[in-house]
Amino acid sequence: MPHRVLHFTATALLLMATWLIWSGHYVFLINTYGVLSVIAVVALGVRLGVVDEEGQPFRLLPRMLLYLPWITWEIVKANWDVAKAIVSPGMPIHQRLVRVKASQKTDLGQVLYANSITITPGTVSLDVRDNTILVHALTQGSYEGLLTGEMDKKVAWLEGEG
Amino acid sequence: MALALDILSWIFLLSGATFAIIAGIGVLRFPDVYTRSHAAGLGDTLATLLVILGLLLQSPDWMVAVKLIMVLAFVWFTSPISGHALVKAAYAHGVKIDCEEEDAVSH
Amino acid sequence: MSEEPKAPMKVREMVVLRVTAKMLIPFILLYALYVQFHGDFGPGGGFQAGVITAAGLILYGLVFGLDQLKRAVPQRVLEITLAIGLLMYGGTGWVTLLLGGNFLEYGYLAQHHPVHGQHYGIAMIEGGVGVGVASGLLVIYYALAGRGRR
Amino acid sequence: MFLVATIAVLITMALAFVRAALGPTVFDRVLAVNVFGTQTVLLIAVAGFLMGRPQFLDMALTYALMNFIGTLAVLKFARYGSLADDEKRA
Repeated sequence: MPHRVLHFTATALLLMATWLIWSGHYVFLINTYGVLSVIAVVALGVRLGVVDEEGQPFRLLPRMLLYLPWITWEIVKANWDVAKAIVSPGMPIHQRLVRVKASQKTDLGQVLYANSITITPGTVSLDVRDNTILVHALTQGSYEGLLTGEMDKKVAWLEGEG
Repeated sequence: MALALDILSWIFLLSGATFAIIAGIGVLRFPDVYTRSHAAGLGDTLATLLVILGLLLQSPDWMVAVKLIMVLAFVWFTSPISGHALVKAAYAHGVKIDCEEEDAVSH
Repeated sequence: MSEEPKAPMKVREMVVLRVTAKMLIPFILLYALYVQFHGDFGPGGGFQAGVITAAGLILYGLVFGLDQLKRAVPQRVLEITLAIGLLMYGGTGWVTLLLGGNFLEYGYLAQHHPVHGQHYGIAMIEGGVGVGVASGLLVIYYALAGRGRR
Repeated sequence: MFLVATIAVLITMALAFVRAALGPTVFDRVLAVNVFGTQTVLLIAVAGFLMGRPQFLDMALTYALMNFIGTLAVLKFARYGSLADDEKRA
Protein backbone atom coordinates (compact mmCIF):
# COMPACT_ATOMS: atom_id res chain seq x y z
CA MET A 1 0.00 0.00 0.00
CA PRO A 2 2.69 2.62 0.86
CA HIS A 3 4.32 1.67 -2.43
CA ARG A 4 1.22 2.76 -4.31
CA VAL A 5 0.91 6.01 -2.38
CA LEU A 6 4.54 6.74 -3.17
CA HIS A 7 3.82 6.13 -6.83
CA PHE A 8 0.80 8.45 -6.79
CA THR A 9 2.91 11.17 -5.20
CA ALA A 10 5.67 10.75 -7.75
CA THR A 11 3.12 10.93 -10.56
CA ALA A 12 1.62 14.08 -9.06
CA LEU A 13 5.08 15.66 -8.84
CA LEU A 14 5.81 14.74 -12.46
CA LEU A 15 2.52 16.25 -13.59
CA MET A 16 3.13 19.39 -11.52
CA ALA A 17 6.56 19.81 -13.09
CA THR A 18 4.97 19.40 -16.53
CA TRP A 19 2.38 22.03 -15.65
CA LEU A 20 5.03 24.50 -14.49
CA ILE A 21 7.12 24.01 -17.63
CA TRP A 22 4.07 24.40 -19.88
CA SER A 23 2.39 27.27 -18.10
CA GLY A 24 4.99 30.05 -18.09
CA HIS A 25 2.66 32.24 -15.99
CA TYR A 26 3.89 32.08 -12.42
CA VAL A 27 1.21 33.92 -10.48
CA PHE A 28 -0.54 32.61 -7.39
CA LEU A 29 -3.90 32.00 -9.10
CA ILE A 30 -2.50 29.97 -11.99
CA ASN A 31 -0.26 27.92 -9.66
CA THR A 32 -3.29 27.16 -7.49
CA TYR A 33 -5.19 26.03 -10.58
CA GLY A 34 -2.16 23.87 -11.36
CA VAL A 35 -2.18 22.12 -7.99
CA LEU A 36 -5.94 21.54 -8.19
CA SER A 37 -5.62 20.24 -11.76
CA VAL A 38 -2.86 17.81 -10.82
CA ILE A 39 -4.93 16.48 -7.91
CA ALA A 40 -7.96 16.08 -10.18
CA VAL A 41 -5.94 14.31 -12.88
CA VAL A 42 -4.28 11.90 -10.43
CA ALA A 43 -7.67 11.13 -8.85
CA LEU A 44 -9.29 10.45 -12.21
CA GLY A 45 -6.21 8.54 -13.37
CA VAL A 46 -6.37 6.26 -10.34
CA ARG A 47 -10.06 5.72 -10.95
CA LEU A 48 -9.35 4.83 -14.58
CA GLY A 49 -6.51 2.56 -13.47
CA VAL A 50 -3.84 4.27 -15.56
CA VAL A 51 -1.64 5.40 -12.66
CA ASP A 52 0.64 2.48 -11.86
CA GLU A 53 4.15 1.15 -12.39
CA GLU A 54 3.36 0.31 -16.01
CA GLY A 55 1.88 3.69 -16.84
CA GLN A 56 4.63 5.80 -15.28
CA PRO A 57 7.80 3.70 -15.17
CA PHE A 58 9.95 6.08 -13.14
CA ARG A 59 12.66 3.49 -12.57
CA LEU A 60 13.50 3.55 -16.29
CA LEU A 61 14.27 7.27 -16.29
CA PRO A 62 18.07 7.19 -15.75
CA ARG A 63 18.65 4.54 -18.41
CA MET A 64 16.13 6.23 -20.70
CA LEU A 65 18.39 9.30 -20.79
CA LEU A 66 21.16 7.11 -22.21
CA TYR A 67 18.80 5.19 -24.49
CA LEU A 68 17.24 8.23 -26.17
CA PRO A 69 20.39 9.51 -27.93
CA TRP A 70 21.11 5.98 -29.17
CA ILE A 71 17.62 5.44 -30.59
CA THR A 72 17.65 8.92 -32.13
CA TRP A 73 20.83 8.10 -34.00
CA GLU A 74 19.32 4.77 -35.10
CA ILE A 75 16.28 6.65 -36.39
CA VAL A 76 18.44 9.07 -38.37
CA LYS A 77 20.40 6.19 -39.95
CA ALA A 78 17.23 4.25 -40.76
CA ASN A 79 15.65 7.36 -42.28
CA TRP A 80 18.63 7.76 -44.56
CA ASP A 81 18.26 4.15 -45.76
CA VAL A 82 14.55 4.46 -46.48
CA ALA A 83 14.96 7.85 -48.16
CA LYS A 84 17.55 6.31 -50.46
CA ALA A 85 15.15 3.47 -51.27
CA ILE A 86 12.37 5.95 -52.10
CA VAL A 87 14.37 8.17 -54.44
CA SER A 88 16.38 5.51 -56.28
CA PRO A 89 14.77 4.87 -59.65
CA GLY A 90 14.83 1.07 -59.28
CA MET A 91 13.18 1.21 -55.82
CA PRO A 92 15.45 -1.43 -54.24
CA ILE A 93 13.02 -2.76 -51.68
CA HIS A 94 13.03 -6.31 -50.44
CA GLN A 95 10.08 -6.98 -48.18
CA ARG A 96 10.37 -9.54 -45.41
CA LEU A 97 8.00 -10.63 -42.72
CA VAL A 98 9.89 -12.09 -39.80
CA ARG A 99 9.06 -13.09 -36.23
CA VAL A 100 11.81 -12.09 -33.80
CA LYS A 101 12.32 -12.79 -30.13
CA ALA A 102 11.50 -10.10 -27.55
CA SER A 103 13.63 -11.03 -24.57
CA GLN A 104 12.20 -8.32 -22.29
CA LYS A 105 10.47 -9.69 -19.22
CA THR A 106 7.51 -7.33 -18.84
CA ASP A 107 4.78 -6.13 -21.18
CA LEU A 108 6.20 -2.64 -20.80
CA GLY A 109 9.63 -3.73 -22.01
CA GLN A 110 8.17 -5.53 -25.00
CA VAL A 111 6.05 -2.52 -25.87
CA LEU A 112 9.14 -0.30 -25.73
CA TYR A 113 10.92 -2.74 -28.03
CA ALA A 114 7.96 -2.89 -30.45
CA ASN A 115 7.74 0.90 -30.54
CA SER A 116 11.49 1.22 -31.04
CA ILE A 117 11.16 -1.13 -34.01
CA THR A 118 8.25 0.84 -35.46
CA ILE A 119 9.75 4.30 -34.98
CA THR A 120 12.86 3.37 -36.97
CA PRO A 121 11.64 3.53 -40.57
CA GLY A 122 12.39 0.38 -42.51
CA THR A 123 10.98 -1.90 -39.83
CA VAL A 124 7.47 -1.88 -38.43
CA SER A 125 6.06 -4.19 -35.78
CA LEU A 126 2.89 -5.95 -36.81
CA ASP A 127 2.02 -8.04 -33.81
CA VAL A 128 3.26 -8.55 -30.26
CA ARG A 129 2.52 -11.88 -28.57
CA ASP A 130 4.10 -14.77 -26.66
CA ASN A 131 7.44 -12.95 -26.20
CA THR A 132 7.84 -12.55 -29.95
CA ILE A 133 7.25 -9.64 -32.30
CA LEU A 134 6.17 -9.99 -35.93
CA VAL A 135 8.12 -7.43 -37.95
CA HIS A 136 7.76 -6.20 -41.50
CA ALA A 137 11.12 -5.09 -42.93
CA LEU A 138 11.39 -2.92 -46.02
CA THR A 139 14.96 -3.33 -47.22
CA GLN A 140 17.69 -5.92 -46.97
CA GLY A 141 19.65 -3.55 -44.72
CA SER A 142 16.84 -3.02 -42.23
CA TYR A 143 16.19 -6.79 -42.17
CA GLU A 144 19.80 -7.60 -41.36
CA GLY A 145 19.98 -4.83 -38.77
CA LEU A 146 16.95 -6.32 -37.06
CA LEU A 147 18.40 -9.84 -36.97
CA THR A 148 21.54 -8.72 -35.12
CA GLY A 149 19.29 -8.31 -32.05
CA GLU A 150 21.19 -5.23 -30.94
CA MET A 151 18.03 -3.24 -30.29
CA ASP A 152 16.51 -6.17 -28.38
CA LYS A 153 19.53 -6.22 -26.06
CA LYS A 154 19.47 -2.44 -25.63
CA VAL A 155 15.79 -2.42 -24.64
CA ALA A 156 16.33 -5.39 -22.29
CA TRP A 157 19.11 -3.37 -20.68
CA LEU A 158 16.83 -0.33 -20.51
CA GLU A 159 14.17 -2.40 -18.80
CA GLY A 160 16.70 -3.60 -16.23
CA GLU A 161 15.84 -6.21 -13.60
CA GLY A 162 12.08 -6.19 -14.07
CA MET B 1 27.09 34.29 -34.27
CA ALA B 2 23.52 35.16 -35.16
CA LEU B 3 24.34 34.57 -38.80
CA ALA B 4 25.79 31.14 -38.04
CA LEU B 5 22.61 30.23 -36.14
CA ASP B 6 20.50 31.44 -39.04
CA ILE B 7 22.47 29.35 -41.50
CA LEU B 8 22.21 26.26 -39.28
CA SER B 9 18.49 26.87 -38.90
CA TRP B 10 18.21 27.20 -42.69
CA ILE B 11 19.99 23.88 -43.18
CA PHE B 12 17.70 22.11 -40.70
CA LEU B 13 14.53 23.57 -42.18
CA LEU B 14 15.52 22.83 -45.77
CA SER B 15 16.63 19.25 -45.08
CA GLY B 16 13.46 18.72 -43.03
CA ALA B 17 11.41 20.02 -45.93
CA THR B 18 13.28 17.73 -48.32
CA PHE B 19 12.65 14.68 -46.14
CA ALA B 20 8.97 15.61 -45.84
CA ILE B 21 8.64 15.68 -49.63
CA ILE B 22 10.56 12.40 -49.94
CA ALA B 23 8.13 10.88 -47.44
CA GLY B 24 5.23 12.17 -49.53
CA ILE B 25 6.74 10.65 -52.67
CA GLY B 26 7.23 7.36 -50.83
CA VAL B 27 3.62 7.29 -49.66
CA LEU B 28 2.59 7.82 -53.26
CA ARG B 29 5.10 5.52 -54.92
CA PHE B 30 5.34 2.40 -52.75
CA PRO B 31 3.23 -0.59 -53.77
CA ASP B 32 1.16 -1.48 -50.67
CA VAL B 33 0.06 -0.26 -47.26
CA TYR B 34 2.93 -1.95 -45.37
CA THR B 35 5.68 -0.38 -47.46
CA ARG B 36 3.87 2.96 -47.41
CA SER B 37 3.84 2.90 -43.61
CA HIS B 38 7.66 3.01 -43.69
CA ALA B 39 7.53 6.12 -45.86
CA ALA B 40 4.99 7.67 -43.49
CA GLY B 41 7.42 6.98 -40.64
CA LEU B 42 9.98 9.02 -42.51
CA GLY B 43 7.74 12.08 -42.43
CA ASP B 44 6.83 11.53 -38.78
CA THR B 45 10.37 11.11 -37.48
CA LEU B 46 13.22 12.78 -39.34
CA ALA B 47 11.22 15.47 -41.17
CA THR B 48 9.54 16.51 -37.92
CA LEU B 49 12.84 16.41 -36.01
CA LEU B 50 14.66 18.59 -38.53
CA VAL B 51 11.88 21.13 -38.95
CA ILE B 52 11.45 21.44 -35.18
CA LEU B 53 15.22 21.77 -34.70
CA GLY B 54 15.26 24.52 -37.32
CA LEU B 55 12.46 26.34 -35.51
CA LEU B 56 14.14 25.80 -32.13
CA LEU B 57 17.13 27.84 -33.25
CA GLN B 58 14.76 30.68 -34.13
CA SER B 59 12.61 30.58 -31.00
CA PRO B 60 12.34 33.99 -29.31
CA ASP B 61 12.15 32.71 -25.72
CA TRP B 62 12.40 29.49 -23.74
CA MET B 63 8.61 29.03 -23.50
CA VAL B 64 8.42 28.62 -27.25
CA ALA B 65 11.39 26.23 -27.17
CA VAL B 66 9.70 24.08 -24.50
CA LYS B 67 6.51 23.90 -26.54
CA LEU B 68 8.40 22.96 -29.69
CA ILE B 69 10.10 20.14 -27.80
CA MET B 70 6.70 19.04 -26.46
CA VAL B 71 5.28 18.89 -29.99
CA LEU B 72 8.29 16.84 -31.12
CA ALA B 73 8.03 14.52 -28.10
CA PHE B 74 4.32 14.00 -28.69
CA VAL B 75 4.70 13.26 -32.39
CA TRP B 76 7.59 10.85 -31.73
CA PHE B 77 5.67 9.13 -28.96
CA THR B 78 2.44 8.66 -30.91
CA SER B 79 3.84 7.99 -34.38
CA PRO B 80 4.89 4.37 -33.67
CA ILE B 81 1.59 3.69 -31.91
CA SER B 82 -0.62 4.77 -34.79
CA GLY B 83 1.81 3.13 -37.26
CA HIS B 84 1.65 -0.15 -35.36
CA ALA B 85 -2.13 0.03 -34.99
CA LEU B 86 -2.47 0.73 -38.71
CA VAL B 87 -0.40 -2.17 -40.06
CA LYS B 88 -1.79 -4.49 -37.40
CA ALA B 89 -5.35 -3.65 -38.42
CA ALA B 90 -4.47 -4.04 -42.12
CA TYR B 91 -2.80 -7.42 -41.44
CA ALA B 92 -5.66 -8.68 -39.33
CA HIS B 93 -8.08 -7.52 -42.00
CA GLY B 94 -6.24 -9.67 -44.54
CA VAL B 95 -4.43 -7.11 -46.68
CA LYS B 96 -1.84 -9.21 -48.54
CA ILE B 97 1.90 -8.93 -47.91
CA ASP B 98 4.19 -9.59 -50.85
CA CYS B 99 6.36 -12.17 -49.05
CA GLU B 100 6.31 -15.22 -46.75
CA GLU B 101 6.52 -15.15 -42.97
CA GLU B 102 9.77 -16.50 -41.58
CA ASP B 103 10.79 -17.37 -38.07
CA ALA B 104 13.93 -15.97 -36.50
CA VAL B 105 13.07 -16.90 -32.92
CA SER B 106 14.70 -20.32 -32.96
CA HIS B 107 18.15 -19.05 -33.90
CA MET C 1 4.55 -8.47 -5.04
CA SER C 2 0.86 -9.31 -4.71
CA GLU C 3 0.40 -5.58 -4.07
CA GLU C 4 1.39 -4.90 -7.67
CA PRO C 5 -1.61 -3.08 -9.18
CA LYS C 6 -3.22 -4.95 -12.01
CA ALA C 7 -4.25 -3.47 -15.34
CA PRO C 8 -7.97 -2.69 -15.25
CA MET C 9 -8.66 -5.29 -17.90
CA LYS C 10 -6.22 -7.66 -19.49
CA VAL C 11 -6.35 -6.44 -23.05
CA ARG C 12 -3.65 -8.92 -24.07
CA GLU C 13 -4.10 -8.53 -27.78
CA MET C 14 -3.61 -4.76 -27.73
CA VAL C 15 -0.60 -4.64 -25.46
CA VAL C 16 1.06 -1.72 -27.29
CA LEU C 17 -2.07 0.41 -27.12
CA ARG C 18 -2.78 -0.51 -23.51
CA VAL C 19 0.64 0.42 -22.15
CA THR C 20 1.06 3.61 -24.19
CA ALA C 21 -2.49 4.81 -23.49
CA LYS C 22 -1.76 4.50 -19.77
CA MET C 23 1.26 6.72 -20.22
CA LEU C 24 -0.53 9.31 -22.35
CA ILE C 25 -3.92 9.75 -20.69
CA PRO C 26 -2.81 11.65 -17.54
CA PHE C 27 -0.87 14.11 -19.68
CA ILE C 28 -3.79 14.60 -22.08
CA LEU C 29 -6.13 15.35 -19.17
CA LEU C 30 -3.59 17.73 -17.62
CA TYR C 31 -3.15 19.46 -20.96
CA ALA C 32 -6.92 19.92 -21.17
CA LEU C 33 -6.93 21.63 -17.77
CA TYR C 34 -3.95 23.76 -18.81
CA VAL C 35 -5.89 24.95 -21.86
CA GLN C 36 -8.91 25.59 -19.63
CA PHE C 37 -7.03 27.84 -17.23
CA HIS C 38 -4.85 29.66 -19.74
CA GLY C 39 -7.71 30.86 -21.90
CA ASP C 40 -6.82 34.48 -21.03
CA PHE C 41 -3.26 34.18 -22.31
CA GLY C 42 -3.36 32.28 -25.56
CA PRO C 43 -5.58 30.38 -27.92
CA GLY C 44 -7.62 28.20 -25.64
CA GLY C 45 -10.52 28.23 -23.30
CA GLY C 46 -13.49 26.19 -22.30
CA PHE C 47 -14.47 24.70 -25.61
CA GLN C 48 -11.04 23.34 -26.53
CA ALA C 49 -10.50 22.13 -22.98
CA GLY C 50 -13.79 20.23 -23.10
CA VAL C 51 -12.89 18.67 -26.43
CA ILE C 52 -9.44 17.57 -25.22
CA THR C 53 -10.87 16.09 -22.01
CA ALA C 54 -13.43 14.16 -24.01
CA ALA C 55 -10.71 13.06 -26.47
CA GLY C 56 -8.54 11.71 -23.65
CA LEU C 57 -11.43 9.71 -22.20
CA ILE C 58 -12.50 8.51 -25.66
CA LEU C 59 -8.94 7.24 -26.16
CA TYR C 60 -9.42 5.28 -22.93
CA GLY C 61 -12.73 3.96 -24.24
CA LEU C 62 -11.18 2.94 -27.56
CA VAL C 63 -8.37 1.02 -25.89
CA PHE C 64 -10.00 -0.48 -22.79
CA GLY C 65 -13.53 -0.82 -24.12
CA LEU C 66 -16.68 1.21 -23.66
CA ASP C 67 -17.86 -0.80 -20.65
CA GLN C 68 -14.67 -0.11 -18.73
CA LEU C 69 -14.99 3.63 -19.42
CA LYS C 70 -18.65 3.61 -18.41
CA ARG C 71 -17.71 1.94 -15.13
CA ALA C 72 -15.21 4.71 -14.32
CA VAL C 73 -17.33 7.59 -15.69
CA PRO C 74 -20.98 6.53 -15.55
CA GLN C 75 -23.50 8.07 -17.89
CA ARG C 76 -25.59 9.26 -14.90
CA VAL C 77 -22.66 11.39 -13.72
CA LEU C 78 -22.20 12.88 -17.17
CA GLU C 79 -25.87 13.85 -17.40
CA ILE C 80 -25.49 15.68 -14.09
CA THR C 81 -22.20 17.42 -15.05
CA LEU C 82 -23.75 18.41 -18.38
CA ALA C 83 -26.53 20.14 -16.45
CA ILE C 84 -24.01 21.72 -14.07
CA GLY C 85 -22.07 23.11 -17.04
CA LEU C 86 -25.19 24.68 -18.48
CA LEU C 87 -26.20 26.03 -15.06
CA MET C 88 -22.78 27.61 -14.56
CA TYR C 89 -23.15 29.37 -17.89
CA GLY C 90 -26.75 30.42 -17.52
CA GLY C 91 -26.48 31.00 -13.79
CA THR C 92 -23.70 33.56 -14.22
CA GLY C 93 -25.92 35.43 -16.64
CA TRP C 94 -28.85 35.44 -14.23
CA VAL C 95 -26.69 36.53 -11.31
CA THR C 96 -25.53 39.58 -13.27
CA LEU C 97 -29.18 40.31 -14.11
CA LEU C 98 -30.11 40.10 -10.43
CA LEU C 99 -27.22 42.40 -9.53
CA GLY C 100 -28.69 45.03 -11.83
CA GLY C 101 -26.69 44.55 -15.03
CA ASN C 102 -27.47 43.01 -18.38
CA PHE C 103 -27.34 39.28 -19.05
CA LEU C 104 -23.66 38.26 -18.73
CA GLU C 105 -22.53 41.81 -17.96
CA TYR C 106 -19.61 40.60 -15.86
CA GLY C 107 -18.70 43.97 -14.37
CA TYR C 108 -21.58 43.67 -11.91
CA LEU C 109 -20.15 40.50 -10.29
CA ALA C 110 -17.77 42.60 -8.17
CA GLN C 111 -19.44 45.93 -7.53
CA HIS C 112 -16.31 47.90 -6.70
CA HIS C 113 -13.89 46.25 -9.16
CA PRO C 114 -15.54 45.77 -12.55
CA VAL C 115 -12.30 44.29 -13.91
CA HIS C 116 -12.29 41.64 -11.17
CA GLY C 117 -15.90 40.99 -11.97
CA GLN C 118 -14.98 40.36 -15.58
CA HIS C 119 -12.32 37.85 -14.48
CA TYR C 120 -14.77 35.93 -12.26
CA GLY C 121 -17.43 36.02 -14.95
CA ILE C 122 -15.17 34.76 -17.71
CA ALA C 123 -13.72 32.04 -15.45
CA MET C 124 -17.25 30.85 -14.58
CA ILE C 125 -18.41 30.92 -18.19
CA GLU C 126 -15.31 29.10 -19.46
CA GLY C 127 -15.63 26.55 -16.68
CA GLY C 128 -19.25 25.97 -17.58
CA VAL C 129 -18.44 25.62 -21.25
CA GLY C 130 -15.57 23.22 -20.51
CA VAL C 131 -17.61 20.95 -18.25
CA GLY C 132 -20.60 21.13 -20.58
CA VAL C 133 -18.69 20.36 -23.77
CA ALA C 134 -16.70 17.50 -22.20
CA SER C 135 -19.84 15.87 -20.78
CA GLY C 136 -21.84 16.50 -23.94
CA LEU C 137 -19.24 14.96 -26.22
CA LEU C 138 -18.84 11.93 -23.96
CA VAL C 139 -22.59 11.38 -23.85
CA ILE C 140 -22.61 11.51 -27.66
CA TYR C 141 -19.71 9.03 -27.75
CA TYR C 142 -21.55 6.68 -25.40
CA ALA C 143 -24.66 6.87 -27.55
CA LEU C 144 -22.81 6.38 -30.86
CA ALA C 145 -20.27 3.78 -29.72
CA GLY C 146 -22.98 1.48 -28.47
CA ARG C 147 -24.25 1.06 -32.03
CA GLY C 148 -22.27 -0.96 -34.54
CA ARG C 149 -22.20 -0.98 -38.30
CA ARG C 150 -23.61 -4.48 -38.31
CA MET D 1 13.07 30.52 -45.04
CA PHE D 2 9.88 29.67 -43.17
CA LEU D 3 8.11 30.20 -46.47
CA VAL D 4 10.21 27.50 -48.18
CA ALA D 5 9.40 25.05 -45.39
CA THR D 6 5.70 25.96 -45.61
CA ILE D 7 5.64 25.29 -49.34
CA ALA D 8 7.43 21.94 -48.90
CA VAL D 9 4.94 20.91 -46.24
CA LEU D 10 2.07 21.90 -48.53
CA ILE D 11 3.55 19.81 -51.36
CA THR D 12 3.78 16.80 -49.01
CA MET D 13 0.17 17.36 -47.98
CA ALA D 14 -0.83 17.37 -51.65
CA LEU D 15 1.02 14.09 -52.24
CA ALA D 16 -0.65 12.52 -49.20
CA PHE D 17 -3.99 13.81 -50.43
CA VAL D 18 -3.51 12.07 -53.79
CA ARG D 19 -2.78 8.82 -51.94
CA ALA D 20 -5.89 9.31 -49.80
CA ALA D 21 -7.96 9.75 -52.95
CA LEU D 22 -6.41 6.75 -54.73
CA GLY D 23 -6.75 4.32 -51.83
CA PRO D 24 -7.11 1.47 -52.70
CA THR D 25 -7.86 0.04 -49.22
CA VAL D 26 -9.28 1.96 -46.31
CA PHE D 27 -5.96 1.51 -44.51
CA ASP D 28 -4.10 3.35 -47.27
CA ARG D 29 -6.50 6.22 -46.84
CA VAL D 30 -6.09 6.28 -43.07
CA LEU D 31 -2.31 6.23 -43.52
CA ALA D 32 -2.47 9.12 -45.98
CA VAL D 33 -4.71 11.12 -43.67
CA ASN D 34 -2.30 10.45 -40.81
CA VAL D 35 0.62 11.76 -42.87
CA PHE D 36 -1.53 14.74 -43.84
CA GLY D 37 -2.20 15.36 -40.16
CA THR D 38 1.47 15.26 -39.15
CA GLN D 39 2.28 17.70 -41.92
CA THR D 40 -0.54 19.94 -40.69
CA VAL D 41 1.09 20.00 -37.26
CA LEU D 42 4.36 21.10 -38.88
CA LEU D 43 2.45 23.61 -40.98
CA ILE D 44 0.83 25.19 -37.92
CA ALA D 45 4.20 25.36 -36.15
CA VAL D 46 6.00 26.90 -39.13
CA ALA D 47 3.12 29.24 -39.94
CA GLY D 48 3.20 30.47 -36.35
CA PHE D 49 6.81 31.53 -36.86
CA LEU D 50 6.05 32.91 -40.32
CA MET D 51 3.40 35.21 -38.85
CA GLY D 52 5.42 35.95 -35.74
CA ARG D 53 2.89 34.34 -33.42
CA PRO D 54 4.47 31.26 -31.82
CA GLN D 55 1.39 30.85 -29.56
CA PHE D 56 0.14 28.71 -32.44
CA LEU D 57 2.20 25.90 -30.90
CA ASP D 58 -0.56 25.11 -28.42
CA MET D 59 -2.82 24.54 -31.40
CA ALA D 60 -0.18 22.37 -33.09
CA LEU D 61 -0.07 20.15 -29.99
CA THR D 62 -3.87 19.97 -29.86
CA TYR D 63 -3.97 19.08 -33.53
CA ALA D 64 -1.36 16.34 -33.07
CA LEU D 65 -3.52 14.91 -30.28
CA MET D 66 -6.66 14.96 -32.40
CA ASN D 67 -4.80 13.41 -35.34
CA PHE D 68 -3.62 10.54 -33.14
CA ILE D 69 -6.95 9.77 -31.50
CA GLY D 70 -8.82 10.25 -34.79
CA THR D 71 -6.54 7.74 -36.51
CA LEU D 72 -7.09 5.16 -33.77
CA ALA D 73 -10.85 5.71 -33.83
CA VAL D 74 -11.13 5.31 -37.60
CA LEU D 75 -8.92 2.20 -37.48
CA LYS D 76 -11.06 0.70 -34.75
CA PHE D 77 -14.21 1.39 -36.72
CA ALA D 78 -12.71 0.05 -39.96
CA ARG D 79 -11.60 -3.13 -38.17
CA TYR D 80 -14.58 -3.93 -35.94
CA GLY D 81 -17.41 -1.81 -37.29
CA SER D 82 -17.90 -0.34 -33.83
CA LEU D 83 -16.21 2.03 -31.45
CA ALA D 84 -17.19 0.11 -28.35
CA ASP D 85 -16.18 -3.54 -28.56
CA ASP D 86 -12.82 -4.72 -27.44
CA GLU D 87 -10.94 -7.32 -29.44
CA LYS D 88 -12.24 -10.38 -27.64
CA ARG D 89 -15.89 -9.82 -28.43
CA ALA D 90 -15.51 -8.60 -31.99
